[in-house]
Amino acid sequence: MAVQKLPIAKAINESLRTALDNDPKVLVMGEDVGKLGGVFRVTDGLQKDFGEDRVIDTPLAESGIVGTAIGLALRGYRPVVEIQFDGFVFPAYDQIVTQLAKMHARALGKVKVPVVVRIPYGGGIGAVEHHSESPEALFAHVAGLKVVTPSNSSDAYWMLQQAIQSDDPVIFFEPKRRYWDKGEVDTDAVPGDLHKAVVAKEGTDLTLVAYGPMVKVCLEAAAAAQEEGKSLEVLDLRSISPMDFDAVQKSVEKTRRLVVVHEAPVFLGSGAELAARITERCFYHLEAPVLRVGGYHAPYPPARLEDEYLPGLDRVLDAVDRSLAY
Amino acid sequence: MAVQKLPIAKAINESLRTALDNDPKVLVMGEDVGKLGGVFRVTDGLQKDFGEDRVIDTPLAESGIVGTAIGLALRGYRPVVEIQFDGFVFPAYDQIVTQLAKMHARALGKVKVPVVVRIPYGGGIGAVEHHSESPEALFAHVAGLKVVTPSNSSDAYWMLQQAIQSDDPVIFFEPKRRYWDKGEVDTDAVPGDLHKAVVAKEGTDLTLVAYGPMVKVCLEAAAAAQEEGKSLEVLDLRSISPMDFDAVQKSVEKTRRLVVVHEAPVFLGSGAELAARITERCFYHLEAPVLRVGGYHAPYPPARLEDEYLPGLDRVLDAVDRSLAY
Amino acid sequence: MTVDSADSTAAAQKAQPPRKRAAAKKSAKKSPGKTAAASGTEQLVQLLTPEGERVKSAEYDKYVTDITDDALRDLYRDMVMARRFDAEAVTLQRQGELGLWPSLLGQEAAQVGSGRATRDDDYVFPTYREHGVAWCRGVDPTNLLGMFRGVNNGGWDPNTNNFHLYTIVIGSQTLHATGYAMGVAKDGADSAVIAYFGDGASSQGDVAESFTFSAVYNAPVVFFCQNNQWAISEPTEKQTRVPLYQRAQGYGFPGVRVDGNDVLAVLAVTRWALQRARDGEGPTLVEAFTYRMGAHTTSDDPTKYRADEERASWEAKDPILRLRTYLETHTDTDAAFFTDLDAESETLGKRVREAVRAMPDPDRMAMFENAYADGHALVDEERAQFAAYQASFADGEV
Amino acid sequence: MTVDSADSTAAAQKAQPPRKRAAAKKSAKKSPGKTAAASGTEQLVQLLTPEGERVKSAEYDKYVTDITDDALRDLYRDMVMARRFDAEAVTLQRQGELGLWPSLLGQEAAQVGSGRATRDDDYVFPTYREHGVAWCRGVDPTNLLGMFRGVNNGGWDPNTNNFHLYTIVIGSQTLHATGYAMGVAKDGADSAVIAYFGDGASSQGDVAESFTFSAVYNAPVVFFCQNNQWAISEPTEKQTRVPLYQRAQGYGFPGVRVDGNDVLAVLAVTRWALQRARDGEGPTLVEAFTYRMGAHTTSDDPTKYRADEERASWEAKDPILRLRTYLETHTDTDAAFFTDLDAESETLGKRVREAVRAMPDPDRMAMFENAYADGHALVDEERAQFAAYQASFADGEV
Ligand SMILES: Cc1ncc(C[n+]2csc(CCOP(=O)(O)OP(=O)(O)O)c2C)c(N)n1
Ligand SMILES: Cc1ncc(C[n+]2csc(CCOP(=O)(O)OP(=O)(O)O)c2C)c(N)n1
Ligand SMILES: [Mg+2]
Ligand SMILES: [Mg+2]
Repeated sequence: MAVQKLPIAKAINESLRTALDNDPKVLVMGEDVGKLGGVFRVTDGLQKDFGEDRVIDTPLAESGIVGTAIGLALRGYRPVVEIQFDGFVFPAYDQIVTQLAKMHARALGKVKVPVVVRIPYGGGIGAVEHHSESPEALFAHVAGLKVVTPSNSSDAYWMLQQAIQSDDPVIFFEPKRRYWDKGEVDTDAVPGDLHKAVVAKEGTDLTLVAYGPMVKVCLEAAAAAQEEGKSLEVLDLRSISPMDFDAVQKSVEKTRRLVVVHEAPVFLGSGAELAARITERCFYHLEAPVLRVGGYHAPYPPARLEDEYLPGLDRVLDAVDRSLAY
Repeated sequence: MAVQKLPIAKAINESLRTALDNDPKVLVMGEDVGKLGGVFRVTDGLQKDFGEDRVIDTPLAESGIVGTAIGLALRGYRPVVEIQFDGFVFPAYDQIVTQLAKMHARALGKVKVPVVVRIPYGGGIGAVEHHSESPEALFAHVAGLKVVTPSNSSDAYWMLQQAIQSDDPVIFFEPKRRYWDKGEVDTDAVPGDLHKAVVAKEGTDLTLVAYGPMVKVCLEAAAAAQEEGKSLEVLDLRSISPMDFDAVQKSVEKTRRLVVVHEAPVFLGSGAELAARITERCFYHLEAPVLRVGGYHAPYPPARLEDEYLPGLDRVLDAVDRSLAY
Repeated sequence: MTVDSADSTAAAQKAQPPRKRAAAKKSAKKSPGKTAAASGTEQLVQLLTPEGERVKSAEYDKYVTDITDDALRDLYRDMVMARRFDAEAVTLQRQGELGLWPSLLGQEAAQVGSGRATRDDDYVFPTYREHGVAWCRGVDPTNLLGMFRGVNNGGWDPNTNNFHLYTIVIGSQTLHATGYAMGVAKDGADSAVIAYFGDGASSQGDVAESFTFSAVYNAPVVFFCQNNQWAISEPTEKQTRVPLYQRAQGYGFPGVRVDGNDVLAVLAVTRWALQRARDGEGPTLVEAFTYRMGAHTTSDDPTKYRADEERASWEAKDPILRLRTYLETHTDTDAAFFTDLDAESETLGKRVREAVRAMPDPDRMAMFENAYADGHALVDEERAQFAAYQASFADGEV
Repeated sequence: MTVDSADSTAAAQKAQPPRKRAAAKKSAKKSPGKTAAASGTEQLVQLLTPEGERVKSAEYDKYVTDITDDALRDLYRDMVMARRFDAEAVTLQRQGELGLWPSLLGQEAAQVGSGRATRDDDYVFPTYREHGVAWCRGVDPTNLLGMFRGVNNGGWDPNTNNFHLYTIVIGSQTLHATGYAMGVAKDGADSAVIAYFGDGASSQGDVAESFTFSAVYNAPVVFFCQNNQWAISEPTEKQTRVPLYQRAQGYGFPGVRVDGNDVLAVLAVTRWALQRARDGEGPTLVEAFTYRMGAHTTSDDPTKYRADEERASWEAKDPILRLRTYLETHTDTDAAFFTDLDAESETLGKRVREAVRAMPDPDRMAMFENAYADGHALVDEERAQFAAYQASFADGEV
């Protein structure tokens, strides 16, 4: 099919389909992933085409889902697990942190647990509690896991391919509010490194780093700034563990200013690590402290307030201005 | 009794005893806390004196322990829950993050859930897997929780008193390898603010920030540096959420250099937040980037390697030298 | 009709080591297939047939001797009001006034029967679908709408009606209920606690742990499982291969399956279970066998995963219809009662509609409130920054 | 002796709604007290009495017809070797060679009986105390010591002997076993999986979820619960008020309690359960009723929480003693067998002792290895920094 224009959700669907096609050991598991095709229809049609043995509706128990996926991986399978919403991954947190993340090391490398945990995450969809969170830092802090998140259809397709092929457990965060954003996917392309950031837009005055749902916001901010004569470089981080500090450093050495944007709360969010590390690497280059734009230190608010809570164009530009004012 | 010299474990025991004495609503719950008095004997004798109704041996199920503690809190009790070791808190993570942390906000303030979760944490005791971890950042990132950790007997006694009196859920990390370190406890004292850092040693050339088990290491480092003519200020952070940025800022404005030390992995550890925030606040004061000394991004190693993994005197001094070299 | 909660099916499952059980023969390896879990033909406590006939129960009749025809009409009214309120909420969601609504359609008897079994001093821990229970507890229905409108995450004071907030993380409230019940026991109070959960929730580890804790501490709690046959798109067979009420036995307390569309039977069984709790006899599991007649929520499209005929077959068992038939056939309820009730329920619908439309958006500063009871320096800092940022717009600076 | 896993006790727990059950009378509110959970007087599968007498079992004898006197001596040898190894490890811990040791003392029959019931192609998921099972699987005992010495977190290749690593987080391996078994079923293999866990572990949500998953997918897994009466300081009553084997029923599969100190009965029951799994009949719960004769681990002091008499009473039921009595009384096992075995076990002890003392500390760089299978940039960076830092000492720079 080569190049197609697909929404992110459909790109993920295609990616799962390709993986199921290519490797009989790949399994898709989760609540409602089968007959329903997932609450976001991301797994639509897969059970029909690959059967109940490979696209598995599970009992309603996230620890069980991840725990049995680990067992299946030990048996040689490559389970791709879906957690229905960000806020429902926590019952599985113990299995992820104490088992999935550590089993390869515990076995001195003798076993592999190639489990992918797909998590639709982030806000902006007007949902009720627990359906809009961004818990990526809680996984990235944990050694043994890899954490990635695409921001567009091509990455959604390819990064998922790479995550499934990885012999490490990968937490795959999907920007749910962008599920219906369309983009080109070239299924014959040679993908880049799963864990490298990419420059989404070049610029000279300041670097904006974002990932997942916030890349779009930052691109919009860059466009708006352009009109005011400010040239912002936008980096799509793509991988949160490992983080591509080299790419950010390179950009910051050029622009000398860095603003990090994510939906997750600022306090101990991934922006903290970027700020700390880049400040260390670029201490003599920075004209301004690394500024961070993100969620507040309060439970995710009810839907009618989420626009205030989530970083938007204005808050990003405000931080840009503050940085440029140094 | 006023002033007594007590090991930290005993100070906590005394603090629990005082709380149980003063408030009939205080309960102590956990695995083996009753008849055995806890695997570290921290709750020794409490069940004997206060009965099985108030010092409760629970089933072996951490989610159940925290979940029922929430229910007891809703009924008006003030449960102080023990998690046996750091690595075993994760089965309770869902209850802590999605319920305990959010219930007060969810209820628009109409209910309170004053649960204290005591967790012996950190390494250095030669233990097997899961018994030596420092997961504090995984709690501090979550709004709705408060996270504190004492480094000495007096704080152990008083901070626990304050945690139990707090109407918010408090995660109380106990530096298990310091349990037997003795210090003075004045049970008639007026304690300071639970969430303020304290200067453990004054100095002028560089600020070391640490908490829990690492305070001792930093004090030793400061003493060693002193001999080389370097004057290090040591701050005991005490509270990880909220963090006393003001105190750190004040110290850094004086010393112009900051090194943060913790056992937890550096990547997305509390040092990242301190580095980010203090750099922002003290951008024009800092002579060197904030440096961090902590665990590596690998599962906690087997006991025979933990001395290599954990920050010790040498690694702290190395970072101090690197900072001073800027 | 009799009940035997540890019934013949349980007996049939006894381990019979050397012989192979028909129910678990080789073919089962691939797919256990349709099991007893959802058959609904289990021994079921029923006092009112789908056809509206009263059946006798030696065990349970005594729990409803006080239920006069008037009381039956009250139960009927509760169910009608709950359904009307629910329908209004569905409409309001379609009109964009609510972001989401989980309909209780079909579960009115399970909710009203159990809700009316509770005493004022009992405490209720609902999931997110217990609008009918809320009604019985006296919670103003409009309060339930705030969270689905997105103006708050829980809009009532749980202690006003001893009705806890809705809990969305599946199963977690069963532990809160158990802990609360442990507290009730500690206090020496003779009240009880009831925890609602679904068939899907039965798979969550938290629910199992709540069974363990409640049994070990003999906590005065009733676990009320509304088995509405579906967890979003998954039928009960994806959660269990035996009827759910049997789960309790292995934890050392009784489980009973009641016809969840029979308000009288639900009332009787729940009263019995709550009284056990109050009498110090510990936990009970009640499985109300019912059916979710609507979509999982307004976001859901059940045609993707279930046949229309299934729903149709349950319409014949409609909880409201069967009581109406009984009232019309066996009592002197006149037509005016029904028309008056229609009018009353319309008034409720109108009131709810108006209340929702009048519901203001929360003040933006509200997102910083109540994160902590005793305050938190970072929240204070962020609140101040946010206020200053907002003020900058007001000042026309940007 | 007969077995009836859904036995009379289960029957006695049937819900009898209107009557109050003696077992749950008011006084129970305060403390459920000593329940049936730990009484051990439940109907128990037993083939060999504590006095060393063989008893007949219509159901289970057929599973051990191949067990000749030679085979019995092999089982005896396994138990003696396991105990000797275990004792050596306890000594090594006292001598500071190990950081910790969880002794299996008293549980030899439960472990050897079940371990010997497995086939090579079966897969075993242990907790942290299954040294006897490891022995039966052919794992070199010295490999088990690495993690307790602190040189690694798991020192063997699980796939060499189909014996997974020890798991310390209580209960989590039951889900791995279930998933593995789901994979076995997918592969169409006719092997089985066995998951070990303790009485304490039975309270963990993960164990309940593994029951649910295995039942729903009819996974070929045997849940083998060694009820050794204690979870550190907590007696089984703190985990359940009914015998643990009954837990299975409510999930739709059989549970059996076997005398865990009777190696023959354990062998028979586990063979039966594994065969069920291989035959596509799904999961089984086996509760091996046994006793932890030593401390929880070498860090533990059981005098704090249990009476000496309890331990003493279990000494009479020693699993090794009873088979020895049987061998001496009912077979032509000569004294040389026992003395030779003593010598052999001493040789094992010596070998283990020497191997441990010779076990090198890991290279410090090892802590960066195997964190990831495919590498991780941050690990690479930290490894390089650490190496440079270490080199700075070697260079005498500091
Ligand atoms: C821990 C968790 N996982 C997943 C979900 C998403 N979810 C919401 S409702 C639901 C199904 C619940 O089914 P059941 O317990 O039968 O209750 P019902 O909706 O039928 O009343 C699911 C999977 C959730 N809310 N919480
Ligand atoms: C999740 C978790 N919580 C607590 C512990 C600490 N712990 C280790 S062993 C143990 C008791 C286990 O009892 P049981 O399951 O009966 O096994 P046994 O030790 O008797 O073999 C406890 C509480 C743990 N390892 N994991
Ligand atoms: Mg349901
Ligand atoms: Mg035990």
